[in-house]
Amino acid sequence: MPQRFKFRARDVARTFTASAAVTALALTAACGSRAGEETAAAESCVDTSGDTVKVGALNSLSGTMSISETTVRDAIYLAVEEINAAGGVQGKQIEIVAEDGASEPTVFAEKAEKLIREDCVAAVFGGWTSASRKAMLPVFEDNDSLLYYPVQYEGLEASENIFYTGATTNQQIIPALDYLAETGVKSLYLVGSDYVFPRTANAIINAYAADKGIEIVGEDYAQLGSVEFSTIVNQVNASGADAVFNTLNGDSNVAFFREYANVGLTAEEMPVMSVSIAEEEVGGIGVENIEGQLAAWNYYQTVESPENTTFVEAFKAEYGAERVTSDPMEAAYNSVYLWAATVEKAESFAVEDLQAAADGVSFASPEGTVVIDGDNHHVTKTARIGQISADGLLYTVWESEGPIEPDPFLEGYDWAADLKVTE
Amino acid sequence: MDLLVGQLFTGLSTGSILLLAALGLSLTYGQMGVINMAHGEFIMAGCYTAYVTQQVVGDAGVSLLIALPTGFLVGGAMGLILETLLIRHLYHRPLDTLLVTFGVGLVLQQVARDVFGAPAVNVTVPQFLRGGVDLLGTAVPKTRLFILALAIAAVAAVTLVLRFTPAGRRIRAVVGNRDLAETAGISSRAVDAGTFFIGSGLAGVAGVALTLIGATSPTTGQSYLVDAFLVVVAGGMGRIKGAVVAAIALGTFQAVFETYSTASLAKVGVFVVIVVFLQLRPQGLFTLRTRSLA
Amino acid sequence: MNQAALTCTNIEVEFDGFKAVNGVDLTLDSGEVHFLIGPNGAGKTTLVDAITGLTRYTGSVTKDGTELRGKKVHHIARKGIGRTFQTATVFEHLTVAQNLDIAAGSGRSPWHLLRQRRHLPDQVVAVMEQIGLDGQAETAAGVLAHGQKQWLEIGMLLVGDADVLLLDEPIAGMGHEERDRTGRLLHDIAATRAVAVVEHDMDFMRAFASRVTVLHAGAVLAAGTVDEVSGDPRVQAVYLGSVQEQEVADAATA
Amino acid sequence: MSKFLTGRAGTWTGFAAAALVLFGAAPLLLSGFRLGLLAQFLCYAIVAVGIGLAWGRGGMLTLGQGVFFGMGAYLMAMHMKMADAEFRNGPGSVPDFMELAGIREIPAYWVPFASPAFTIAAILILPTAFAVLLGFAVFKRRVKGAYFAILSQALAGAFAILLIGQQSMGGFNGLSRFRYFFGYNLDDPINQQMLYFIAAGILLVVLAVALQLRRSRYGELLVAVRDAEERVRFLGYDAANIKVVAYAAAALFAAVAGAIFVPIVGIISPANIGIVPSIMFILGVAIGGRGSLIGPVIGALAVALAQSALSEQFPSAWTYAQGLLFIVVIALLPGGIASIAAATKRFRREPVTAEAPA
Repeated sequence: MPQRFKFRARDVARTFTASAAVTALALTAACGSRAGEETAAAESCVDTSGDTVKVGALNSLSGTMSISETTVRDAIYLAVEEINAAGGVQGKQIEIVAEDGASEPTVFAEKAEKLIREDCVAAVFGGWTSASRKAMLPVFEDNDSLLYYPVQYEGLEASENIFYTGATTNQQIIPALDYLAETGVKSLYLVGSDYVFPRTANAIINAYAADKGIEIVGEDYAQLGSVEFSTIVNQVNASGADAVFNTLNGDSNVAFFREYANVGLTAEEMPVMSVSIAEEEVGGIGVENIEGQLAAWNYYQTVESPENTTFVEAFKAEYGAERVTSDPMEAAYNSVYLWAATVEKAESFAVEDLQAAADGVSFASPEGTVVIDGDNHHVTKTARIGQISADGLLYTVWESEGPIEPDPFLEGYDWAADLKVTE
Repeated sequence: MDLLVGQLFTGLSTGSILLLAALGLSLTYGQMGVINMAHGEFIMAGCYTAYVTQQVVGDAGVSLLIALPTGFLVGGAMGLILETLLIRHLYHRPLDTLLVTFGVGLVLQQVARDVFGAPAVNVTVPQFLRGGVDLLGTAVPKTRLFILALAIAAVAAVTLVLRFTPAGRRIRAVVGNRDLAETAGISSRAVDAGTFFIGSGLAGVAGVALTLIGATSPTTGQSYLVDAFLVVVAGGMGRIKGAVVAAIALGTFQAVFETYSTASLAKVGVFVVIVVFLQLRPQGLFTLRTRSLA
Repeated sequence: MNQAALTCTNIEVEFDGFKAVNGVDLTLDSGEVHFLIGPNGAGKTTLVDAITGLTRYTGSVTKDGTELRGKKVHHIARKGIGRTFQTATVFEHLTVAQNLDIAAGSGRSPWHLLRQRRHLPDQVVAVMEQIGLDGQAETAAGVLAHGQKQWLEIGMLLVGDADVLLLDEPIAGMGHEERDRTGRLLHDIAATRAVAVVEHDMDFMRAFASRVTVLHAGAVLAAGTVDEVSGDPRVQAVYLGSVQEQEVADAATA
Repeated sequence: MSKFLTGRAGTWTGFAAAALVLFGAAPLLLSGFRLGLLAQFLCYAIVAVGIGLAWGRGGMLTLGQGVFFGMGAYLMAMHMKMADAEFRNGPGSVPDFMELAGIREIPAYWVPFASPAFTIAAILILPTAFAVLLGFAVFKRRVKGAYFAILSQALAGAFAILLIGQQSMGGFNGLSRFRYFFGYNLDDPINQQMLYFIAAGILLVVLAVALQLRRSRYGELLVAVRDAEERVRFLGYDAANIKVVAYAAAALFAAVAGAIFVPIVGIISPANIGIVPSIMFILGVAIGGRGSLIGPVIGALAVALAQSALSEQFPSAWTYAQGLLFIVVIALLPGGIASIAAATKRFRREPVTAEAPA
């Protein structure tokens, strides 16, 4: 019995000292290169000696983003199947290694690293949110590998190790503003979810509006996932703006458009231009609440071209007639073809060869021909304003004259001078 | 000026939504000290009840009227099952109940995702609730008036049941003093099950109503849950009166704060206000004072 | 010879308009085992709650000339006022020795607390013997017999140097032999302390009370020795007359 | 045998074995990538030790540990962004993400984080001080149990929302793209291994601190507060002070874990610290055994490993598994894995100690 009360603090203290000492030892023994010194570049482990080549598909299959990202994954699989059926790339069949990003940036970073270092994939397709892309970017740069990112985003980025096949701001936001200005809009109300894309987009819109004499009568941000839009819609209603520019994301759109319709606002008197509402979202919002409203994208299922007919038919045959195709899906589909075309041109799977060969690589895509810009790794895209119709699909009401050159840093626009950043 | 009137109504309206979501929670929490984290998923179940009813019935107006009682039964039945299978066996472990019901919520969310798909589904608003009415120069959506009326009706119904029915008297007796009630021959087990049925049923009703203004998706319940909890905490456990006052106060605070600031900061503001408030009244607005040790 | 250890003056406790304690005066003297009796709802436990700082009240409670009203629970406890609860409350997952060591240590410095115990303090060993648990120092309190838990709780007040002990039904659920032991223990303790006992058991009261205060409806109905109180017709009317019925009800709520 | 396990020699052996596995076997057997993954999991384990202390021993269900984890992480990330900017463009330059957000000048509250010493001090002090303040605010008013759990959860939600709204803190995207950790290149595999060693070392230190807290008189007092707070108060202790210490220690552990998490994973964003990640910290602790010292570590590692291995193949099944684990473990095995071991011990007539959960 008395033994149990013996003083044991001493050995705990010793343990403490010991573990601290071990740590200190490990630190001094294991230090690598310091800032400014060269780091031995990570050796690529991509193996292209066999009949197959591995690529990664990294999309959120669980969590809040899985709604959107699973559709992108479907498009990636479709493109890979088609390419394989046509004989593969450089005579090799493409093999997909799939990973779940779980809607969490850290998981994206972790899985990207796994795909590159453990699975030795030649390229990775996927990512959706900017947060996921920003999380993966250092991984691809440090390991010198390639990411094909298929979603429209806020621009102001150009990494050697990423190809951006979705729209940058001058291929989506600016054409949308041009369209609104053309139709006589003199005042705008900005509504967005509180994260990076809406804030950047609205900064651009503010600069554009200042230049073109459009008045910004209000700018509101709702917490991501918020479903309480009474206040914002009241303010929009009271503002008397000519139109609303909407950068809300996800379920917030449902609540926003319902409230919008319920206070009696209509597309005729105050149209809403949205940049994050595609074919899939319309169903959840309810067509009756959003009919006649506008959206800005590069692709709709209803685009009329032989390439799109083939794409839509192939997609429905593979995944079911009730499924719809959307802009990010098309961009993801394109990204696989663009990668394959670059490989064929470079006759190599090596990253530096692809980077060198990328400029001018083109693909006759469902939205029209897209061409890679070798300088900023974006692609040319045709801008389209679509209107939501009673059948739940979007129909083009305006389109740019031919594909627009990508300009992620808006260097070609004088009014955007203040927005420029040094990279 | 118009905006101010609009915002005051918004506060009331936001409050009524919070109240609808929190009413059932307040009842079950007060009754058993059980924090039911699956309450949000019961709300979600109510949303999908409205969706399914509409798919079957077709007409939006009729289906809403059918969905309200059906939602009550669906939510209530889920609550009853949860109470019987799990909560009943964890009465003296309130924190464990919280975690267990969180697990139940996760499972229910995934079930909804597998059955109905991850994207939001559309529940059409009936024709007679579309558009707004003019109130002191502001357009007030009819859907919000409907929810406000429903919240009032729900509070009235709960109050009447608690006050004037034998079952309600039993519930109040058990809330007041469980042991004493048992010696008086009340089966606290039956009362618990009954309370849970009513509380969860109210979540179902809330779900049906919320389809009028928000999205119906597997994560719908989550968006309301934390706010609903704050209402219960601020209102004082088990006090319907407290829940009503707290919901309207929080709703108005948020609506007014949001007008002068951002919605995000308004949320943070609400949290700060509640922590400060608990400094003044640690047990919430209204409490049952008993001599037993808490 | 006796000196007032604790003086309560005109205590009133109100719950939502209901006066649970209504103007009680009470003096506890060192050297006495002072019984507080009264029917359910008479305000006995509420009075104890008020004295120990758990419940707000008006009036005054003083010990050694210090006013205790408005002080926090743990400050009142450090003034030497200890209490037990209706259901014995001990730390069930700790051993008897650990329970007592904690009770003995409310004045320890943080540095002292963050180190391990080298040996048991002397008074812990002594009290363990006094309450008859010296053989069970290493037993978890949760597995003790019902009566032993109550002794342990009393022991916890003793090692903490409380000189006013307020015991809420200390013999509930005990057998005859245990009651007698508890009664003797109370008298031992009371030699140097003031002990107040809230109790229903009349036989126990008759056997061990030095003084009795009868509460009824929140007020003092009668006070004095056992004989004085038993002979009071008002007491017989409101309490002793209904004792049979009352005990049945108590047994049900226990 | 059982005496050996709980005695002095057992402590030594346990720590030696852990050190051997963490510092010897793991680096030898695991690839650089896997080791990095393990380092990330160790961060979760460090958080878990703190939760074990606050929840398992102190009965405080802290559903908001993401707040302290996030504070530590963001403080470290601020320093690393400042250091990056300074190294690339000279002192006083604006971190890259701020340029993108259109912020042309470094906000005043960022400036001190250019100093490594200030940063480390801030990581150790700020979250702990915040926990002490908050702890006093709620515990002194005797807010506890489910009230406390809900409040701490709301805090996590509010904190995440607040961060999302701050463009000068990276907003929704959070902070990422770090190049150097106190002057060392992060893309160097040797330095990545160094980070792993630091994480492992911190875990051992944290375990030693937790062990000392558990074995001390304070540890017994904490269990006493958990089981019967009023009793402790009526013995003359201020129960709030006792709880605040455990709460603050848990906050400190979480903050340190967050600080080392950032260079290991390379990103911190509000998605890592909100309501859901905070409650997921709890899952590992519950599975491992909240009341034991090592249980939370094992549980946290097991959950992280399972999530990493299972979610890609069965994303839907993994969510079910998470939910069911919560239900089954907490309802049927509240002591977690550790209680299985304890049960076999008890079977051999060991004296009962304070292992049983609240």
